[in-house]
Amino acid sequence: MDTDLARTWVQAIAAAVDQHKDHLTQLDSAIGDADHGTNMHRGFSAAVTALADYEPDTVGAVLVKTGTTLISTVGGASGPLYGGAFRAIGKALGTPTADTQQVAAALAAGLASIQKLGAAAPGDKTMIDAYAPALAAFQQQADAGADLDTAAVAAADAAEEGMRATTPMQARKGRASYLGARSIGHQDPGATSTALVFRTLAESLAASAESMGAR
Amino acid sequence: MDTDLARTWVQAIAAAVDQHKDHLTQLDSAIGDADHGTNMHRGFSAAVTALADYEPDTVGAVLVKTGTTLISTVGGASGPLYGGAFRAIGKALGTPTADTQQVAAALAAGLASIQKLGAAAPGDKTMIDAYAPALAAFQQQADAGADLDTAAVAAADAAEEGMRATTPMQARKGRASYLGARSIGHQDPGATSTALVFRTLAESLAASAESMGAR
Amino acid sequence: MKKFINAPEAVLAEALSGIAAAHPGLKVDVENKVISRGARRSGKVALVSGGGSGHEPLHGGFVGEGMLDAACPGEVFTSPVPGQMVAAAQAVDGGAGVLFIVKNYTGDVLNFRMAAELAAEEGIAVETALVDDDVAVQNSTWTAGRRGTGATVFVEKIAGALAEQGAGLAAVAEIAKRVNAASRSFAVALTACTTPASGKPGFDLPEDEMEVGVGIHGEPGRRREKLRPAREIVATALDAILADQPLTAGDETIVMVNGLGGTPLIELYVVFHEIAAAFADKGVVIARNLVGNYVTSLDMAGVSLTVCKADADMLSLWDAPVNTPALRWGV
Amino acid sequence: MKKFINAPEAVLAEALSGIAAAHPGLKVDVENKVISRGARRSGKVALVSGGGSGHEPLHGGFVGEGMLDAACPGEVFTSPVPGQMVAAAQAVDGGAGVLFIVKNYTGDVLNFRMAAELAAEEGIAVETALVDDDVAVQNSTWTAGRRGTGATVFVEKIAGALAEQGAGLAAVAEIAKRVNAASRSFAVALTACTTPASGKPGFDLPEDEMEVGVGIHGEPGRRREKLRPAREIVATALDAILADQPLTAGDETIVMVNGLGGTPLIELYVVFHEIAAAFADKGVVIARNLVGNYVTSLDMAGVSLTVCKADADMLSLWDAPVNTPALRWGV
Ligand SMILES: Nc1ncnc2c1ncn2[C@@H]1O[C@H](COP(=O)(O)OP(=O)(O)O)[C@@H](O)[C@H]1O
Ligand SMILES: Nc1ncnc2c1ncn2[C@@H]1O[C@H](COP(=O)(O)OP(=O)(O)O)[C@@H](O)[C@H]1O
Ligand SMILES: [Mg+2]
Ligand SMILES: [Mg+2]
Ligand SMILES: [Mg+2]
Ligand SMILES: [Mg+2]
Repeated sequence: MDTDLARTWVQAIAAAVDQHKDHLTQLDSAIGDADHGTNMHRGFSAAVTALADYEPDTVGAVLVKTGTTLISTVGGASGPLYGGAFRAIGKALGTPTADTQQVAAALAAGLASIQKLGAAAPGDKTMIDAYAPALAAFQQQADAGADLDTAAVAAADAAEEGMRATTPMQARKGRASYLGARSIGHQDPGATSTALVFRTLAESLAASAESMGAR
Repeated sequence: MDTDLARTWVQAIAAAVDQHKDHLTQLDSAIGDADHGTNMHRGFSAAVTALADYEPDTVGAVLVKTGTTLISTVGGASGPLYGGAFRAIGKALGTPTADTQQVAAALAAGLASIQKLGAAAPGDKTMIDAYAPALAAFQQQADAGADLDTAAVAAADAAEEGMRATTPMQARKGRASYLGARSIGHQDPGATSTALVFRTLAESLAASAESMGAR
Repeated sequence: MKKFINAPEAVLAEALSGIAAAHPGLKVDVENKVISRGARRSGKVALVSGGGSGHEPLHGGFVGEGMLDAACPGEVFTSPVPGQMVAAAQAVDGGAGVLFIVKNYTGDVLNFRMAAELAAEEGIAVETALVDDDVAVQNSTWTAGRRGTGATVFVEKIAGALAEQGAGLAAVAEIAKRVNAASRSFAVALTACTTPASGKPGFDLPEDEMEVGVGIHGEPGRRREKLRPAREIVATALDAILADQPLTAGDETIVMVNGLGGTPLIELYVVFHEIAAAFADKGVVIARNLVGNYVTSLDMAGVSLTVCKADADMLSLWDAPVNTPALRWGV
Repeated sequence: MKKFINAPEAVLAEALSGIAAAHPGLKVDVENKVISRGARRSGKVALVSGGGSGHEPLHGGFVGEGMLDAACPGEVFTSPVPGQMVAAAQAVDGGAGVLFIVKNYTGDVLNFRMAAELAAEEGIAVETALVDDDVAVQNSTWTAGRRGTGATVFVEKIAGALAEQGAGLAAVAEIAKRVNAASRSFAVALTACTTPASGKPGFDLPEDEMEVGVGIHGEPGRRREKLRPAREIVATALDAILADQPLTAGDETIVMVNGLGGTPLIELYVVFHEIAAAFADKGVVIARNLVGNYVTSLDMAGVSLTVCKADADMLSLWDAPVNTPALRWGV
């Protein structure tokens, strides 16, 4: 992963969020306050703008700037959580390029940031329920010596599985927890956006590998 | 007509209004403020109560008390208009009994009161459009020497025809006038309650004649 | 019907009892349905207003120092009866006479007219000020005349301030009429309202349409149009108001953006933003303003604009102290 | 979606511009989205509150003498961002420190926590008072804790009065926490609300059902029940409140009956009547009250009850002068 790829990833998240904005808001409408789509859209649009004329030396700088922008534009629960996560991921990647093990470690720092801020555990029906399995799958691939693309695809698959697994859960954190048992049967919006974050990473890496191959 | 018949008439109006309350309110909802049924119901229920232990010497006293009660309980446009009309009718009937010509003259005084207060003319889509033809029919029968029953039936028929004729009119008085051309196509609530007032007069007289005959 | 009530017939009495409990400074005569200031003010002209309920805070919310002496609430959307008005006049007349403030509806006009006659028979000097500010209705022989709506608040506030300063009945009546003559209103609704007695919305309005030129009694408006952005709705309302009462650069105004009951305050501020921008363009000064729910129509989602072309007297009386449940400053 | 707006994205900025135009005594920084009192008060503890928009008049309507120094409105139902809060703190800090008043929602708590850290780095002394009064939500490890709702108004008013009197940051924070600890709320909704961004109601509710135990963000409640008369709804709410905070004869309270945005004021008075009757039965004193729309949820038809068991300090601070768009007395 290099600085271009990091920027491409953030742009891809913004595009995916734009496309799924209404779906995210609809999910948040069922068990929250109907703003997750607009929150994510506002934040990632701002991040794309912030990165437009930014020429950093390290992969991490791209992601730190992304996180800082999210914190200063999103608000809500997802702003500090995603913003803090991207900042943590970025801070762990202080080099011009990063390999699979480095990215795995950075993603772990991201999860740690979310858990430190939000104090949620797996099973609480939050973004963590997509993030934690994604990280585990990524790490497993990294440990097995897989390349970034492969690890990212495994992570995206696991994130989506984790996302779907939030449906039967009863929320214990965030607004959905106010609903008690009525939160059961709805997919968590934050887990859904987290799945987009991992899927776009896999897609950005695949597209970049393809264009390399084509060259 | 005697004091008992006058009281029976007011009771019959109250019963008819109770039965048609929702219909009157619904008509008022289309071109007014959805209160004509409850207004009439409140007023005539109060009149029945006021008459319960009232033993007057004249037909008129029953109707004056009815009018006074309407004024003090109905409110809205219909309160002073109906209240004033019943007071005027009553004031014209200062005898223990009244014949067809006397009643015709009293009903004319009632219409005059409505027109003096409300300044509406026939064709303005108000209660006058039921009242005026009813009075004309009643007067015609009286002039032809008909008995009260016959005159009242003719008046009730004419009132109902007048009531139906309000539907295509554009209102020029009362709340319905605010709607301009949009008032066209709806039957006037006040004309509808006036038709009830005349129909119950005919019915009360018929029931009384029957019970006389049966005796 | 979805309402926080116990029974349609009980709404008015229970609301009055709630008003009494909430505002110990007011005297609420639940029997006669009169809300008044605690004590009679000897030598002060008394202001009495009234009308159907369902427009809260109008009128009971404007009873107090510097505004009304008494309000007579009728049943929902039904003019009060003369007996209430006479009881109110008797309760607050301080010997200097009573001004009846009457919104121009057939029912209100007729009942207040009867009350004025009865009060006069009781030896009370009565003047009446009619409010008829709604430019959606043409004042012609084809209608019952313009409706009285938002300007009522301006009339009650300004005439109330003059009465508090000790002016006589004629002067108080005169300023009330002047304020009315200087004021125009126009309203638009996005939904119908539901009266407790009828239990259903007064009309059906498709999701993309609005009623233009509505009153405050849940009736449909003058016409139905496609829903448009706030900016265009404000332009429509201002066009109607200014066509009737032109304003030129430098004119000073009091502007009220009034929610009809179901409109969020954040939207009223968006509407006020548009009016402020439009008036700034014309150089018309918004010297004072009210943004909120002052003259409502139960749960109707809608907004009314009222513009008063105010002279120096009106502005200074506007600023005078007022202490009522719904308007309070300077005290 | 039926709203008086121009575009969903423009609502907040345009409403802020409307607030600025309507209340010249306030300073509105549209860029940073901060509503503040005109000038910094040297030596006075500054109160800063904030939260998502859509709850108007909360919080901007409570900025002014004797209450908040600044408010940071976020997007509709979205916590503001730390940058706004820091800008607000910087704008109003008079050297005596800043109290952040934070409603207990994950987003508000996290953003204010970050802001507190950043403000501290700027050399501003910051204390935070959390509001979590909604007894519909159990405070357990199974939830994000109780929501902050109606008690926010009590905290802002009473702590604001103490700050105005010159108390230090610790004392102001302490009374804010005491007021919160003494307050409980419970809300019921008859309809869902519609955010400008989503464009449709948050949930469907059959004509004969209500959501019991709702918050102020349009979310469904703890449970759905058949609609019942106001008296029984009040009993349900009071049971929940009193189960958590028992009151005995002679206790003095401040009670707020708050409309969620789409409820007519006449219904709020019916509800207050029921509470007054219930408290009279128990001998509990309603020493002060508010009846109206103070903490709304856009156009939701609903009502929340807030009861604060008030001590003498709280009552006397409640009575202290306040001059804000939405609460004003004594000045
Ligand atoms: N304590 C928490 N830890 C982790 N994720 C959380 C927490 N609280 C909420 N979330 C996530 O945030 C999402 C909601 O984000 P968003 O709607 O943008 O913010 P808000 O809840 O403030 O409206 C939830 O779906 C959930 O995944
Ligand atoms: N000026 C008038 N003259 C005669 N009848 C009138 C006049 N104005 C209104 N009405 C009658 O009153 C009826 C409405 O009565 P009601 O609904 O009880 O009072 P309000 O219009 O005050 O709500 C109308 O349908 C009409 O027939
Ligand atoms: Mg949300
Ligand atoms: Mg009517
Ligand atoms: Mg009426
Ligand atoms: Mg939110």
